[in-house]
This record gives sequence, structure tokens and C-alpha cells, in this order.
Amino acid sequence: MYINSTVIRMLEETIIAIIVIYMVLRLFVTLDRLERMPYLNVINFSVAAIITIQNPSPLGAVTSMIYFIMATVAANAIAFTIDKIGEIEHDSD
Amino acid sequence: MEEIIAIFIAAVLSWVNFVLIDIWMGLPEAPGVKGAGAIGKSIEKRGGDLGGGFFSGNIVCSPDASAGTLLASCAYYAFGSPEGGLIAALFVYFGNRICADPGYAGTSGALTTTILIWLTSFIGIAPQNFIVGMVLAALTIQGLYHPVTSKLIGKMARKMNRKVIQDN
Amino acid sequence: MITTANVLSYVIVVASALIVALILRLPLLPEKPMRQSWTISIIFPTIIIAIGLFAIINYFKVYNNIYSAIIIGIFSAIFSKYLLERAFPKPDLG
Amino acid sequence: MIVIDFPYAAVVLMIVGALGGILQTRPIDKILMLAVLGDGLISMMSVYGYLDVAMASSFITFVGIIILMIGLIRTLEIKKAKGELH
Repeated sequence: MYINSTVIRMLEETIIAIIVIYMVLRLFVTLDRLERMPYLNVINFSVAAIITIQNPSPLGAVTSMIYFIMATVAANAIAFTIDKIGEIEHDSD
Repeated sequence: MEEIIAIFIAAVLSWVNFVLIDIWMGLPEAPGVKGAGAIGKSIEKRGGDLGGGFFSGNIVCSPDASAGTLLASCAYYAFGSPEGGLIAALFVYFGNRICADPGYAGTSGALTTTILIWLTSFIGIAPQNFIVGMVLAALTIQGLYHPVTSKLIGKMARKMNRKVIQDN
Repeated sequence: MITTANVLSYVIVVASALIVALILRLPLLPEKPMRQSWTISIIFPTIIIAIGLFAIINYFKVYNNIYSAIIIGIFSAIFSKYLLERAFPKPDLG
Repeated sequence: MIVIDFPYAAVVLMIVGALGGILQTRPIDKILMLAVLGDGLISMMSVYGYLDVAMASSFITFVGIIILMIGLIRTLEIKKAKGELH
């Protein structure tokens, strides 16, 4: 039973690690700034998932929730700033 | 092999759950904040659909039913009982209010996910399968190829009577 | 763990929050295009806040009795009536 | 069955975030890569079980990113009002 449960957790960890590596390489290659934001969102999802999968306790769940909400607020600020910078530089031409 | 089948079933269930709730709560209609509109227009410029672009931008910029599904399955797995889904609904509601959103989509997504996991636990699908399934579902929406998925979301939104409202 | 005794406690939380919110004259439902309204009503934030707070207390198994259920219902109704607009204000930009 | 531990993915996140922060020249790209670097750091801390450090670090990193964004917008507006942009 114990070996079976560790094998299950290894499988999920492997899937999430492959997703993270693929997404971060694609984010590094892409040059368009607004195209990068959905890839960053997938990385946030994966990290919030791996926090709870590695630590199955109430503190792990609370850490995952706080991480995901703060990361979403930061992504909101980054997208707003990209839009605002485009406006400012477009007006100055 | 059984775990791979369970993860696949959980991925399909959470995909259907969060896409249907997000479209029904009107995410493809209008961008909630300014950055979501910019992401949507960028996806439309690269050959996608405007409604699907607003959907994707709203998911990036505020925790909607996708975050509700992920955090409810995380809390169900960590607390070990359906009470975790209720706690996750409370946290997602506060996070939505921080991000300038009314918060209907995230809360209803968390509650429906709790009911869904409680029902599928009788046929042997564990909550950790739902966590990985939600990451796979977010990958298929946000990560693979934006024009095709945004056209698919736009077609579903037009079928569910949630068209894009042009206000600006 | 949710058992039958705890289901009774959850019912008491919902009933307490609903009665106090009706006394405070909150509306029962938001107005009609429901997915865009910012109205604080009984169904949407009050009962969600009450159930979530009671689930946090119920996990630790110390104060999970009927009296704390009634107190949490009263507190969540008062919170959503007077303090929620002040804690998380409605954004003014579109 | 092939198994990849998650610390390798966290290392890839941190290396890509650091390289991107060095190689890209615009300030907005640098701050986005700082977010990727913070993701790698928080996931590495939480994989090895330091949950309190991860919680405090997620608060501090993302609130710091928001404050940097406000400062960047303010700087560009002042530059534009002085006429130094382009």
C-alpha cells in the first residue's frame, strides 16, 4: 500500500515537472510580451499544485492558496503595466 | 495503468467543469480589468477569437473557476474531507474581491468541484488525480496553441449565448 | 470529517445567518443580470462566509458545538452588512 | 517508468529566470523574469518542507513586484512629461 501510494505521487510529480519545464522553455523563447502571460499562469498553477502534493497537510493547503492568490494579483499588475507602457510609448511618437 | 486512466478522467471532468462555469458566468463577454483586454486583443491579433481571448485574459488576471477547481481539490486532498472545499471557497472569494471581481465564478467553481470530487470518490478517483487533472486542463487552455483554443472557446460561448459586448 | 451531527451544525449556521441577515434587511438575491452585480445579498456572500468560517472551526474539533455555530452566523451577517464594503471596496475604474 | 523529481524543474525555473533577467534589456521583461525566479525559489523551498518560509516569501515577492510596477509607471510618466522619451 505504501509503495503504491509513493508510485502514484511520483507519477503526478513527473507530469507536473514535465509541464513546468516545457512552459518555462517556451516562455524564454517567446518574444511577444503579452503572449508570455498565459504561460506564466500555467507555471503558477503547477507550483500551487506541487506545494500541496508534496505537503499533504492543512498548512500546505493554506500555503498553496496564499501563493496562488498573491501570484494572480502580481500577474494582474504585470498585465496592467504592459498595457499602460504600450499606451505611454504609443502616445509619445 | 489505472492511475493514468483516473488522471485522464479527472482532467476531462475538471476541464468541462471550469470551462462551462466560466462561460456561464460571462467571462468571454467583457474584460474585467484593463490587462485582460490587452491579452485578449493580443490573441485576436495573432489569429484567434476575441471572446476566447477575453476568456484567457480574465483567467490570467483574476482567480476564477479554474482557481476554484484547483484550490478546492488541493484543500480536499490536504484536509481529507469535504470541509476543505468550503474553506477553499471562502479563500477564493476573498482573493476575487482583492482582484476587483464580484466573485461568483470562483466560489461556484469551488463548490461544484467539491461535490464532483465527493461523487467520484465512490468510483475510485482520488483528489490528487483532480489536482494533476486541473493542471493538464489549464495547460490545454493556456499553454498549447492560442488561436485554436480561443476559436473553440468562442464557438462554445456563442452556442451558450454569451457573445462579446463591444463597449469601447 | 463531516458526520451527521456536524451536518446539523451546518444547518444551524445557515439558519442563524439567514435569520440575522433578514433582520438586518439584506436582499435575498442580487438583481437580475446576476453575474455582473456587486450587491451584497444573503445567498451569495453571507452564507458562503458563514459556512467557510464554521468549516475552519469545525476542523480543529474544539469549539464545534451549537453555540459557536449561532455566534458565527450572527458574526457573518454583521460582517457582510457593515464591514465587507469597507474591507474590500468596489473598484471605481472600469 | 521514467521519474523526474520536482527539484530539477525548480532549478530550471531559477536558471531561466536569472538568465532572462540578465539577457533581456527592457525593465518590464526583467521584472517578469523576476516573477519566474521567485516561482522557482518558492517551489524549491516548499518541496523540502519549509512552508512558513514559503508563505512569507510569497507575500514579500509578489507585493514587491506590485510596488516595482507602480514605480515603473511613475518613472515613465515623469520621463514623458519632461520630454525625455524618444
